[in-house]
Amino acid sequence: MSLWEYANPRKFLTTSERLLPWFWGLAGLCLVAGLIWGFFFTPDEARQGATVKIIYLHVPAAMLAINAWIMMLVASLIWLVRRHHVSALAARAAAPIGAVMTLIALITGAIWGQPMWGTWWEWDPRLTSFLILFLFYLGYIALWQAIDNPDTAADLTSVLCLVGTVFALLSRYAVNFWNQGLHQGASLSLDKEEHVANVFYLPLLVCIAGFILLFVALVLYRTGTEIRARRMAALLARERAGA
Amino acid sequence: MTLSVTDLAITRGGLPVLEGLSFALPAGQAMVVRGPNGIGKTTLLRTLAGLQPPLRGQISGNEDTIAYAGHADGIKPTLTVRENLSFWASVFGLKDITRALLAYDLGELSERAAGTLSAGQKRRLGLSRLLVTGRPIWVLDEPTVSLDKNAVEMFANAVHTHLAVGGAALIATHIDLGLEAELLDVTPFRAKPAPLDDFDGVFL
Amino acid sequence: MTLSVTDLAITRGGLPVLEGLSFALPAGQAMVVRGPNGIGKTTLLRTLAGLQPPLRGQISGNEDTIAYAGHADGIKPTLTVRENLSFWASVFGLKDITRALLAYDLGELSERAAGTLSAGQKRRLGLSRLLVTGRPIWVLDEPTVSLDKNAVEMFANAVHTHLAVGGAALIATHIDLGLEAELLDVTPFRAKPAPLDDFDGVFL
Amino acid sequence: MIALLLRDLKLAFRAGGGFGLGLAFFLIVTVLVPLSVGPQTSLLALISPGILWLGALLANLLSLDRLLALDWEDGSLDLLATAPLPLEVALGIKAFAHWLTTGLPLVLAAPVLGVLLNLPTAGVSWVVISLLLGTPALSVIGTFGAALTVGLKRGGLLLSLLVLPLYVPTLIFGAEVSRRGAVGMDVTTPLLMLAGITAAAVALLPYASAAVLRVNLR
Amino acid sequence: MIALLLRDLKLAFRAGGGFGLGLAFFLIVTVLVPLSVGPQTSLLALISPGILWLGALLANLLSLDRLLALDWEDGSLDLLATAPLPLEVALGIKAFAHWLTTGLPLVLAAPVLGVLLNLPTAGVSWVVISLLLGTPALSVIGTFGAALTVGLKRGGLLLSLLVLPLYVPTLIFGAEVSRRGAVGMDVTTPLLMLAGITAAAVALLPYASAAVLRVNLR
Amino acid sequence: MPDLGKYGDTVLSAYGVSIALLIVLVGLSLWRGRRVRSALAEVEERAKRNG
Ligand code: HEM
Ligand SMILES: Nc1ncnc2c1ncn2[C@@H]1O[C@H](COP(=O)(O)OP(=O)(O)OP(=O)(O)O)[C@@H](O)[C@H]1O
Ligand SMILES: Nc1ncnc2c1ncn2[C@@H]1O[C@H](COP(=O)(O)OP(=O)(O)OP(=O)(O)O)[C@@H](O)[C@H]1O
Ligand SMILES: [Mg+2]
Ligand SMILES: [Mg+2]
Repeated sequence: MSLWEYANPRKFLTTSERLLPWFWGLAGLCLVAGLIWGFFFTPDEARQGATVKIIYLHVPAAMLAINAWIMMLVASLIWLVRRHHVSALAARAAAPIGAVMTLIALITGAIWGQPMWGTWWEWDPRLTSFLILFLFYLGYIALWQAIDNPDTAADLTSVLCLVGTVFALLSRYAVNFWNQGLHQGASLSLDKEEHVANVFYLPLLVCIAGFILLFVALVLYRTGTEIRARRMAALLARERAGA
Repeated sequence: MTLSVTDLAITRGGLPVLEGLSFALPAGQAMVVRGPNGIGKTTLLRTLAGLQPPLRGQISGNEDTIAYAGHADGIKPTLTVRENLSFWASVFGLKDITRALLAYDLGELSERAAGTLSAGQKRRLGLSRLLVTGRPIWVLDEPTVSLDKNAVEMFANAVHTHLAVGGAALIATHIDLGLEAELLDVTPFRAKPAPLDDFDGVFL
Repeated sequence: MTLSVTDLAITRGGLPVLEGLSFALPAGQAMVVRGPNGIGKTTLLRTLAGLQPPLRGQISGNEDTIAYAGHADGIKPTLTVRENLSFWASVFGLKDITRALLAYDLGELSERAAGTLSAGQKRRLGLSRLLVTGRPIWVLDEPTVSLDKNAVEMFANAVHTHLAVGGAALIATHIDLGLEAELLDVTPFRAKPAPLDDFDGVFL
Repeated sequence: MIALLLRDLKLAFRAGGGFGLGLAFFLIVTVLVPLSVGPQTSLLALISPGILWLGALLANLLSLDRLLALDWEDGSLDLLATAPLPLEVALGIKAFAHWLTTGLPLVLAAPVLGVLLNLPTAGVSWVVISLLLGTPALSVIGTFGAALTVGLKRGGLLLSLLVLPLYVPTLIFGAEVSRRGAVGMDVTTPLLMLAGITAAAVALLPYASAAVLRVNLR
Repeated sequence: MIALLLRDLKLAFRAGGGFGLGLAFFLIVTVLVPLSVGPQTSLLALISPGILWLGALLANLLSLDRLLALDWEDGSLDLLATAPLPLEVALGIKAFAHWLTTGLPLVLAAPVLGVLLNLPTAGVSWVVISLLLGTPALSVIGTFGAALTVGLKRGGLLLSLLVLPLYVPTLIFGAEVSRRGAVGMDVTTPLLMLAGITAAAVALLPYASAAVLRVNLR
Repeated sequence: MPDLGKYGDTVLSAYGVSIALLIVLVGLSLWRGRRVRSALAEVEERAKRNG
């Protein structure tokens, strides 16, 4: 049996219907467990005090913000090469999730920056490139919404995703050149594995798992919604043609 | 140089409009496409011209042989008639536009800005573009809209000359052009909607 | 409530197109405006609706009495049929749109976004707008374009009802609507170009 | 009247209505400024009130293109002009709807974007107040510009040229209020001027807009 | 090929072609900046290289609306797509014509407007050089954005939202060159990057533009 | 409730905003999913009836 079978909308719907309760449940479980663990049962860090607890939201969100875009890129490529509608719709379904994740990473980062760096916002390369990533998400979503014909929209947004990825990488590099910032240094103490004590590390892993599971559940569910909306549009168009 | 089409199916706005269409248009022949409003004539012609891919089926003999003329004429209002025509001539690698000007009696108008032409004159300019393409197969969508009697005759003459030198023409129209042409009524090829539960892979 | 016009002259794009036109349209009557393409029918109707001033002459009885419907229908594609109609109803201070929906058989379509309607359905929606204006004089420019037989009948019925309750209608059209209406052929009123040496103050 | 307002709001919110695009443009311009003038926070703090005003103004400007042109293209303007609603009122309402869907969101977003530009905390409230007072004038003036250019094909750039000079007084006093507010100086005079300009523009310009629109409808 | 270029140039220069509007917009934005951030010459001198880049970029952006939309509306694009000229080449030429009529005038005007903004004399040549190197990329990227949105009604604001993030790398390196040049620092790296981006964009993006335009023509 | 020290506001607002955003995202997805599902059922029904 080939993996491409799930590119059939009906097959996708039935399979995702079966899987979704598991993903919702596990995501909820991991998120609740990880966040409660992190919030209530971890000590304060020596230098950062209680603010270290923000890490359980900030890092998973930041990871997903990037990975959601990568997933959209892969899905777009599949659509362009193999013309499986489900994959185009999955890219469409993932974009708002990625945008919200970016927003969460930006907001928690900004809130964290206030006590740590003494400023809400700093034109640090990583922060700046995240803001630019957010703009790419906005443009991508807006283009999907602006075009009536679903196949045209899928083609155009896929190419935009491709070209956008190249330019996002370029921007990342350019921004790095433009300003050497604070973020790296500030996070270094947690970056190196020996410095990240297990007390912080394990709940972080649980939270990351929770965010990933939530992302998968949302993508599956929202792709289902997009498939139904597409099917409905096709039926309505048929009705119109018949009338 | 025969344009031939086998078992063609075409879509518009995501829905199939025509299917199972086969025909051949040999050199020296004209063919008139007929059918009620909204059946898919424009879509068919655009597919043949290569502007959109067919859903199924083969088209052969349409590569770099087709000159397409649709509802819009691609005329720039601020350029003169001569400038408009020379531009298209050089895009197609030709130079001489006098034959085109003559065929549609545009000589008098040649220095007028195209924006000041009446609708019928504009249309004549749009049709004269076909003569500077040097392409053998003309694919025309309602070419005589807003033309008066006289101009329709100029058009019929131009088509005749074109056929006589081994060209071909495929014309979608509702009116009688006074050409001897094969008739292609596309009404019987209206696409039947797929069965409702056929919901696999595509959403058509 | 009589619309009357005396010695009217109208311009389009800076040139006079019709002149010396006089007529009266009493309540309960329909009048059909005829004439070849480009003679100035659209211009005449827009002048009567108050969208442009006449060059010379008087128009009386056209203040707040005219409902105008031109080539474009003013339909918003993202609003539903009902929303479109209710909007125009409340602009004209009315509430009830059921009569309008009924008259053009729009009941089934009332929750569809207007952008998804076919050309004929859109036109029906545009015409139904007249019924929610409450205005006595309808001024219509080619109202039946892209309507099929059935819909043309709906339109004729709507006009009949409107005339029966004391309304009036002025309709520019090229086809036969099956209405008993006075005929106004504007061809004889084509504006004669001013003598070339008449170059005083104005450039007409 | 209320029907026209509701319709314009609905159209802005429905898919393709462009609501939010102005906001996104404002965000982008704000991001581009540090990218072009450099990331020094002290410098940014100095210019942030002015840049916020300029960004809001440009975002406003770019949304004018849709204000009347779509209604013109589908014939709605013809019908509105022959409806019992006076054209002056209709244009006033359309300007108000434009402000609600473009100006107001910009005002609300300004504090957030201020964070990006290191706007001093003391300045935030004055930026918001000045934008709140000034953006209605921008919408009304913009409606006038849109009415002037409504019949032109793709007249967007020309519209900008016509409207931007008209925006100058509003910009000067608005930016002045924000800048003075940010450094704790007295803002009474520019604030009064700003309010005066807005009041006058809102009261008078719809007449001019209606007049030029009538000409364009002929 | 040359015919298409000549046609586009002619169209830009004839009445209503919009030549000069971009320049005027550039001028106005440059004038508005001192009005909004205040007239201190030292501050203006600091930000002037960046502001010139930003202004050029916005002026470029606003002129994109006409780049393909008019040809789309009158059917020229359909005919060009079926002509022997490959669509990639045609779009490359259109981008070049856009640069000649919009980008190049901006480059030439920049020194003059630099005076208005107290641009240090040392910076002038670097601003000009960086604009000369960078604006072709802006035109090519803009053509891609225009091809993406060509079928949309009044898509100007959406076009901005799509194109501006793509402009970011060009803007960063371009502004960096100007800024470093103005204070006499070494500009080699950003200059090379800028040239590289432009070269890559000019070489590759027309393919993407042609691909999306073909989709839009279906 | 753990003692957050002087960073109480910081941490709580970060958690508050993030969780609120997640809830909004999930809520909107579910809401639209339900609506589309029922609308499709209706259309599908109608299509079957009309053949
Ligand atoms: C708006 C501001 C901020 C943004 C946009 C941001 C963005 C990011 C991104 C993109 C990552 C990488 C995630 C990954 O791929 O693994 C990250 C990780 C991280 N951030 Fe932030 N950040 C911000 C502010 C802060 C602040 C103020 C701190 C703390 C002082 C902080 C601490 C961390 C830590 C500890 C990590 C994980 C370790 C690492 O991967 O470097 N961030 N952030
Ligand atoms: N953009 C679109 N989106 C969806 N459907 C469309 C679109 N354009 C046209 N259609 C539909 O596709 C069908 C075929 O249209 P087409 O223009 O090919 O018809 P036609 O035979 O040329 O009609 P006519 O005689 O009126 O020119 C029509 O039913 C029409 O409603
Ligand atoms: N914008 C314009 N500028 C200059 N002349 C115009 C313009 N629009 C129309 N005309 C000219 O004005 C004259 C009258 O046009 P009008 O639209 O009133 O004609 P009509 O009788 O309605 O024609 P039809 O039967 O085609 O609808 C025509 O000769 C036309 O060429
Ligand atoms: Mg057709
Ligand atoms: Mg007419």
